[in-house]
This record gives sequence, structure tokens and C-alpha cells, in this order.
Amino acid sequence: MELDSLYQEVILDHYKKPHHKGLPAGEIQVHHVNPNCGDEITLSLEIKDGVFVDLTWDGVGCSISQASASIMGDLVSGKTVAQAAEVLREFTELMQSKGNILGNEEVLEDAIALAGVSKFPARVKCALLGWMAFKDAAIQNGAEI
Amino acid sequence: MELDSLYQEVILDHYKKPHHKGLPAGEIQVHHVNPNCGDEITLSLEIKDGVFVDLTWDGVGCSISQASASIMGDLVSGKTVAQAAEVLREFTELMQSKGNILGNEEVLEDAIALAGVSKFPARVKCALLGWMAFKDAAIQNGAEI
Amino acid sequence: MSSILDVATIKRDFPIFNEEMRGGKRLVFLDSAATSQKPIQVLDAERNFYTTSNAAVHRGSYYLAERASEVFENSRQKVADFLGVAPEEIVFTKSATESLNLLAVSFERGTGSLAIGPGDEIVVSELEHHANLLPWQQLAKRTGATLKWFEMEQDGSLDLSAMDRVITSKCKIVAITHQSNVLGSVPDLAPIIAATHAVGALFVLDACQSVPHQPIDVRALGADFMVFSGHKALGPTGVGVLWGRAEILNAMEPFLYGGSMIETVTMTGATWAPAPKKFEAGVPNMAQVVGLGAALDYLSNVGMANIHLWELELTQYALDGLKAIEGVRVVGPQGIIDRGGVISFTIAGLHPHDVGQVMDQYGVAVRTGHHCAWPLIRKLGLTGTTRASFYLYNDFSDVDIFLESVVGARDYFGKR
Amino acid sequence: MSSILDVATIKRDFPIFNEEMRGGKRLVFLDSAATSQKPIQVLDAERNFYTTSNAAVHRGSYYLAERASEVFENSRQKVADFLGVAPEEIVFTKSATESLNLLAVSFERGTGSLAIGPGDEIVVSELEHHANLLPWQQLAKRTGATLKWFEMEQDGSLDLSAMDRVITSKCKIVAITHQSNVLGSVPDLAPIIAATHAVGALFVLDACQSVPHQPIDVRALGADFMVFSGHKALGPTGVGVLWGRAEILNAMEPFLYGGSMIETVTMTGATWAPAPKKFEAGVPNMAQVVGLGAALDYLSNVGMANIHLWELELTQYALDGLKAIEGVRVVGPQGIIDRGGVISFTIAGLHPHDVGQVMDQYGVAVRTGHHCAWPLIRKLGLTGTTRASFYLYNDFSDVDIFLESVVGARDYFGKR
Ligand SMILES: Cc1ncc(COP(=O)(O)O)c(C=O)c1O
Ligand SMILES: Cc1ncc(COP(=O)(O)O)c(C=O)c1O
Repeated sequence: MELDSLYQEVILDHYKKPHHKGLPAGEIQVHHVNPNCGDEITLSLEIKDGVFVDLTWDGVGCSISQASASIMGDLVSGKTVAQAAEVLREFTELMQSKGNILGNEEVLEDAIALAGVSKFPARVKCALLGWMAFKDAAIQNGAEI
Repeated sequence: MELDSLYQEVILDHYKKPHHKGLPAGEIQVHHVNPNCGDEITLSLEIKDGVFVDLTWDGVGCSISQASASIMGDLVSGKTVAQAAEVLREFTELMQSKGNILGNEEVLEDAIALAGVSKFPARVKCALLGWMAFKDAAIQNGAEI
Repeated sequence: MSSILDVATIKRDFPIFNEEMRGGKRLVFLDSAATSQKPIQVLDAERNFYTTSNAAVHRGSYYLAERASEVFENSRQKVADFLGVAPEEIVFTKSATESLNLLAVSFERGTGSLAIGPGDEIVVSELEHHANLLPWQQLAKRTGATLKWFEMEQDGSLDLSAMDRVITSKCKIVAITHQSNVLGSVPDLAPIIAATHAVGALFVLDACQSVPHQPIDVRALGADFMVFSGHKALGPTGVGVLWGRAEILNAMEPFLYGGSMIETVTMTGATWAPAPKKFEAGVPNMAQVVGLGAALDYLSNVGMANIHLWELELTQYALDGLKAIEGVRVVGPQGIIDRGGVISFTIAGLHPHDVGQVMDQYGVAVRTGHHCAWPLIRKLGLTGTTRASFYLYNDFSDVDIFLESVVGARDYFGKR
Repeated sequence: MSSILDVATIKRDFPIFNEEMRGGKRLVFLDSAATSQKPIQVLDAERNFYTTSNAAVHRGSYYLAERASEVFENSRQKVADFLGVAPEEIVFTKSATESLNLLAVSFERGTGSLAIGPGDEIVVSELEHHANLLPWQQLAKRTGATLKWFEMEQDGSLDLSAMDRVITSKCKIVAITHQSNVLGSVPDLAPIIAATHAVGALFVLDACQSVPHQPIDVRALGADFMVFSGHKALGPTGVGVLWGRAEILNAMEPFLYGGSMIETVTMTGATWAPAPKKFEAGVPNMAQVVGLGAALDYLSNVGMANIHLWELELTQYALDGLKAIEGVRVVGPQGIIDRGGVISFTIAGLHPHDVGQVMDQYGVAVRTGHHCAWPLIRKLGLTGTTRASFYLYNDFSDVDIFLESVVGARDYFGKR
């Protein structure tokens, strides 16, 4: 079933047990919404010694948006700004690929499970919600990303 | 030629030598415009002993609007309010007939030459311009028309 | 049992039902509350306008322009007849959204009793679509007026106990929906309209969800203004309607300024044509207006009373089916009393987006999210619902597939 | 001589040319400045949207909604490519008239440099169509700003000698047409745009008469905003475009409030989506937007440079012919320098309405009157003109019949 390419096992796992989820603690918090469906995310992080730390988020949303935020947290935590920028770039590219690329597993790790989302244009925004919040928070923390 | 039913001899005669045309003199003057083409008419009249007198008008417009105003002046001058109302009603009906009636010559006299206008919907407003100004002026003079 | 509508025949008029959905499924279209599908008669009417009559209306005096003006004004007459009002009272806009914004801005520019200013009150309800909330909310902000509202009960009705506090002598406008686009609930408008008129205010009816689905007698309802969108009533996109009482329309300020809405123009000032032209600046959406006329003809031929009854039958059947599915909760009114053919529901533990995605795999088109009525959704304590809405081209087999897909959605995530 | 365009082939794409006019005449359509005819490709694109992809864009996540959103956004890309700008800078409206009113109202609601208030100055010209005069004139009246304007010379150019008095440091907005819809004259905009930017004001280009007829590079022109109507560019009725520089659009206040233009909504307040969505409230004119995309494809295939050259050839031929007719006076520019394919003329002693009526009998569709540019007509000391305007589907035989009909009009009244 085509649907299984969207809802991969990894995604449902992250959805059920999201990582880094909890009340954000840091000083700078960003709040993003997907106005189409009302999904929301609040995210907080810090940069210490050029590395992203203490990333936490909270929010409501569909399995795709929740899982994607969870995976994003795993992928950028502990990474340098340059490394995270690379992940972000690759992920965004994957989402815009309309199913034409598979994603670079070395960089994207679990996030390649989200490749199927790119075939469902209305869901791409769901997958990107957490990532856009991350990008915004990174910028507010002074990162050039 | 279909056109000749629109531009009857009588109409062109009135167009070239309009009756009652000149600077309006009365106290109450009405000014009407056809916003589509910019044609204008200023009209003045009085009611004495229940009869329309001193009708004069001035304005710019196409042959149809000028001729129709001229004919209207002939038809309502010296008429009682009730008589003029009858003429107005018959003429309006003729204009809205889409070419389906010929007009009552006893009441409309020269104005039946305008019957052809009703087949050209965009020109009906031209033919009615003077008549609507007359109606308005009559009302402003207290006539129930 | 012979059914109220001959849906098989109706469906054949809608070419989109020949399209294949994901996985080769047939289309089960249950999103007519968002926009309706179009019968071939409407498509042909639009095309026919372009291929036989296309010219700028009300401006040229040549043959094509005459034809164009004639079919255009015929359409205005059809809309007027459909609503039981006079053609001069029908203003064509691009959408219900524009119609409502037109009203709000006209009141901002208005004078006397048609003005909104500091101290005035505007009343809406928690049921409203954003299109009937934001224009008034923002008008209040700009003018210093106060926005008040009727609260919603959990069953989708309005709490009228606060009537006297909501509608006061300061009230100038009350704008409320005829039917919730989220829950299908039909608020009890009669007492609200009476209270509106008792304080000398004007009542604006958002009839987007009613005009396409049931017989309407606007005058009998007692509204002063009414709006709806053509695209939800089998008509083309890009055309909406504003109905207003003639004497009010004539006293109102224009919204859009431009060609065809003027009487005279100089560099320093202008005067306006009488309504409805005053509100129709520019070359209008001619083909869409003509298409809307054809759509209303189509609806009238089928019969609005029949359509209404049919939708309620489908709704009853769907409600019964949904309630029998474990984990499903119908939101809003539970029966078919005071409701139309719109059903919102949730599935325990599942996000509407995920529900809709699985249903899509069955060819079922439903809407998920806040349905442009975010305050209503928040009031229900939800972040969204899944919504199914019916129209004359739906039948029981559509509902069966719908129910099957709801079970499918629940199980798809439940099992994993 | 091989001609620039293969008009015979082009004409076959426009079904309306098969229609019979009064007296069985073929259609000689010379009113494209008012609205253009539509090729079958545009009609098919619209129909195809309805029969394969119709659903509310940006809202549903089901298959049809995905398709609808995709073709809709593709069309935005096409418009952007056509103008050489970014898709986020393209706002779809219902018409150029709406686009211009959108701007005026947004400035009324704006803050900082995007606000209009007492003491500010707004500049237009005497060439303007009512759609680019009245929104600004009325904005000035509402806000206490001052409306100023460039005067027109008898040849349809603008008097730039008063530049320093017209555009001062108080100036906030300058809104001028790219080409007169009455005379076809093309004002010298470069110095005006330079002066506009020198005082920190914004330049609005009314490109209704240029975008459909010639290659345009909006960025090279240096405008800040540009508007045009789809229906004059082979597109459907009911769709217009506003282009604006991204950073300005994003800082501006919305015009219409409703669904799809929001970020968050509560009963007491709301925040807005980024442009262009901020300006596209409600279910949009989807089929019309898709049709406009097909229209621009059609124009691009023929080639805008070719269309422009062809129209100038026809114009030269028509001007020569008109000048040879006794009693006829061409109004405005006398040659093809700084003009487009629009010609206004008068016949001594005849009212334009009567002229147009006789020409109609030859199957010739021309516009008569003030052409929604009343101040311009008054400035010329006229009450109206007869106007012929050309497009890619016209050829020399059309001009021949046109000239014959002009003589016919003169003689019809002259002889009697
Ligand atoms: C120069 C110009 N500006 C604005 C408009 C208004 O366009 P629309 O009526 O399509 O809104 C027109 C056409 O009527 C025009 O020629
Ligand atoms: C109740 C209600 N009001 C207003 C609207 C706005 O209609 P449109 O988007 O066609 O302008 C809708 C539909 O979206 C609606 O359901």
C-alpha cells in the first residue's frame, strides 16, 4: 500500500515516543504554526562552543510533524552549526523532491524514512514544521544557517 | 438595412433641429447623465394649472438621445400630469419591448419612430435619457408621475 | 424504496467522477462544504459565453456587447429569482469573502446609520468561519467599535441566554452564519434577528452553507444582507453574491472604485451609479456570473427541497454508521435536527491529518483541520476534526465507502 | 511579404470568430483594449481544471486538493516567469481594478513608510483609467492626503515640465499607466520613476494595456508594483494580477480578511500569513488562475515581441487609412512612435455612439464614449471618441473592413 511509504515504521515509533519533547526550557523560544491545520510547535535550543545543545520542543500535530520534529532533534543535537546546516539543507531538498530522490542516509539517518512524504505535497509542510522552527531558533541564537 | 429601422427620418429631423432645446430657464433644473457614454441633459419645466409648461432642455448626446428628448418635449408640453404620465408609461414600455410592439401612435405620435431602438438594448438608455430627466423634474415639481 | 434523487443520473453530469484517485480508486467526494464539483451544464454555459458572447458588458454598443450584457443580466435575474428578491439587490463579487469585506469596508466609509465608529458594537458568534469573523474583528479594531459574540455550546448551538448583554442599543451590525461549516449545526436565528431589529441594527446572514443546500426565502428570514459563494453551489470559482435590501444598498458607500460604477468623474471628485453597479467596479467576472446562473438552474431543476431531504438522509445514515464505530466521536449535533449535511468527527488517539490521509487511500475526499473556524475548534477543546459534507451527487454507496475508510484509518494506526 | 504573425492559424484557435454578427457579417473585433477574445487552449485549461482537479487549494490534503494546489501554484510560476519576477511576488486578484484598490486600502491601513495620511501626496496623471484614478482620489479624500497629477498634452503625452511641482518630498505614491487605454499613447515613465524614487516614494504601474501586448521586464522598468487584468490578455474573466516587490508586500497590511490568509486566529485578534497568501483570502478564483497560466503560455508561444510588432503594423496601416478619410480626425498621437495598438478618432458632426452603431452593421466591434477615462476626454475638449484596438488575431483585412465601416458611418448620416 502506497500509504506505507508515507507512514514508515520509524515514523510511527518516533510519533509514539518522540525524542526531545517536553516543555522547552531555554531562554529563546520560537513558536511556529501550520495555519492550514493548526499544528503548533514551540522550540528552544542553545549554542555552546559552536554546537547545538539543550534542544527541546513541545507541540501538537499529526504523526508526520511530530515524528519529523523528533528525528530533527536527534539529528541536530550535538552538531556544529555547519553540520546542522548541511542536514537541514539535505532534508529540505528531500522534502521538495516529489519522490524523485531517496535521501542521503549518511547525513539524514532516520530522516530518510520521511522520503515518502515528498510524494504527498500537502504533508510536506507537516514534515518541515519542526525544522523551520529549528532554523528560526538557530538564527535567533546567532547561527548563520 | 436594419439600421434604417433605428435611424428613421423623423429621428434625424429632430436630431438636426431639436425642439425645446436651449438654456433651461425655470427654477428647478435637473441634470441627468448616461455614465456609459457621457451624454448629458439639463431640463427644466413648470406645472401651471395642472399642465406642464415651459419645458426646455439642453445637453450633448447621440442622435437617439437628442431626438428622443426633442420628441418628448413636444409630447408632454401642454399635457396634464395624468396625460403625460400615460405617454411616459407607454414610451417606457415601448423601449423595453425588444422590438415586440410597435407603440400606440395615438399616444406616442412621433415617438413611435423610436420603436426600432428597443431592438438595440445598448441604445435604450440613450432614448430614455430625456424622459427620465423629465420624470425627475416633474416629481421635483410635485407631480405624481 | 425509490430514492428522493436520481443520483446515478446526476453523477453522470459531473465529469470529475470519471477520474481515478490514488490507487485507482473512484472518487468519493465529501468536501462540498469547501467547494462543490461542477456539472457539465455549468462548464458549457461558461464556454458558451466565451465562444458566442464575450465582450465587456455595459460598455460597448456593438452586437457582442449587447449579447454579453443580456446573458449577464439574465444571470442576475436568475440569482434574484432563486432567492426571491429583486435583481437590483444582487451584487456580484468574487466570493462570499469579498462580499463580507465589502460590507465591512462600506460601513467604515459610511455615514449616519450606515457608519461604524467608536462606541458602536458589532456582534458575531463563535461559530463563524474566518470570513465572517475577521472582516468585523478588524473593522472594530480600525474604527474603535467593540466586537461582541454569542458563545457556542458543545452541540454547536448558540447560547442565547446572554442575548440582552450581547445585543444592546449600541449594536449596529449582527453577522452570523446560517449553518456552521464545521459542525453542520444550524443556530436559532429568529430570536437573534428579532433582537437585532429591535435595537435598530442590521443583520448579515452568511449563507455559504445554506443557499446551495436548501430552499431559501431571504425576505422571510428577515435578514438585511446575505452572502454566498458560487463555487459551493455548483457554480464556477471566482464568483460570489451579496444580497442587500435595495434602500440600504443605495445609501451605502462603494467598496471598489473604478470603471462602470460611476455616474460622473473629474480629477477631484466623482459620483456613483445606483446599486448594484456602484459595487461592481471594473470589467466583471462575466463568464463566472453566467456559469452561476446555469448552476442555479441546475439546482432548481433538481429541486432544493429534494436536495435538502436527500442530504439529511445521507447524514442520518452516516451518523448512524459513525456512531457504531468504536473510537469515533461525532462532534457537534448528534442527530439531524437543526443541522445540515456536514459531519465533523474525531478518532481517539489519531490526528485528523493522519485520518484524512488514510481515507484518501480509499478515494475519499474529506477535509481535516480547523476548517477556517479556529475559535470554534478551540472552544471544543480540539486542534482539528475530520469533516465529511454531502451534496446532491453523493449516495449511500459513498457513505458506505466513507465508513469503511474511517474504520480503515482507525485500524491502520491502531494495529501498528 | 511574409507577415510577422500567422493570423489565419491564430484565428482558428478563437471559436468566437465563427459567430455571425448583425446582418450575417463576420466579426471584426477591434475592442481588445476593453477585453480580449479567448483561445480554445484557455477554455480547455479551465475546463480541464474542473473536470480533473477541482478542489479547494491549500486546504485539503486529499488527492484532488493536491492536484488543484499544484496546477494553481504552477500558474503563479508562469505569471512570475512571464514578468521576470519571483512567484511569491505574484498576488492573484479578480481584476486590475481590485489590484489597485487593494493597494490603496492597504496603504490606508499601513504603518510607517507604508501609510498614507494628512499632508502626504499621491500622484497620478490625466491619462488614467478610472480604475487608476478613483482608488487614489478617494484614498486621498479619506486620509487627508493630497492628490496631484501630471497634465496631459493634446498628443497624449504627459507634461513633465512640472515634474518638481508634482513630485515633491511629500509624495508617497505615484500611480501611472503604462499606456493610455483611450489614445494608445505611451507616457515617458523613466524620468517619472526616477523622480519617484528620488523622493523615496513608491511607483505603481498600471500595465493593463501593455502586459498583454509587448514584452515586459518589470524589474528593468523600476516599478515597485504592477497590475494587469487576465481578461485583456487572452485569459478568463475574473482574474487579475498584482505584482509587488517581496519586501514591500510582506510589510503591507492585508486587504480582504478571511480563510487561508491567516497564521493564527482568536475571537479578539489574528496574525497573517506571509505574502502572497496574506492577500488571497477565501477559496480563490482557481480555474481562472489556471486559465490565465494557459493564456500566458499561448502568448509566449506566439512571442510577445512579434505581437507588439504586428500590432504596430496594423496600427500604422489603420492610421494611414483613417487620415485619408475626409471628416475623420485621429485623436492623440498621430504616428506609431510611443504608442500601442489603440486608435481613437472622431468624425466631424457625428456622435461616437452613432458612428459605432453604423460600424456594428459591418460586423466591426469598436468602443465608443469616454472609455472610463472621463478626465482625459474632457481635457481633449470632447464628449467621447470611437476607439479601435488591435490584437494578435487581427489582420489587414480587418483593418480594411474597419476603414470601410468608418466611411460607411460618415456617409450614412452625411447623405441624409
Ligand atoms: C489602463 C487600464 N487600467 C485599468 C483597467 C481596469 O481593468 P479591469 O476592468 O479589468 O479591472 C483597464 C481596463 O478596463 C485599463 O485599460
Ligand atoms: C460559512 C462560510 N462562510 C464563508 C466562507 C467563505 O467562502 P469563500 O472562501 O468562497 O469566500 C465559507 C467557505 O469557505 C463558509 O463555509
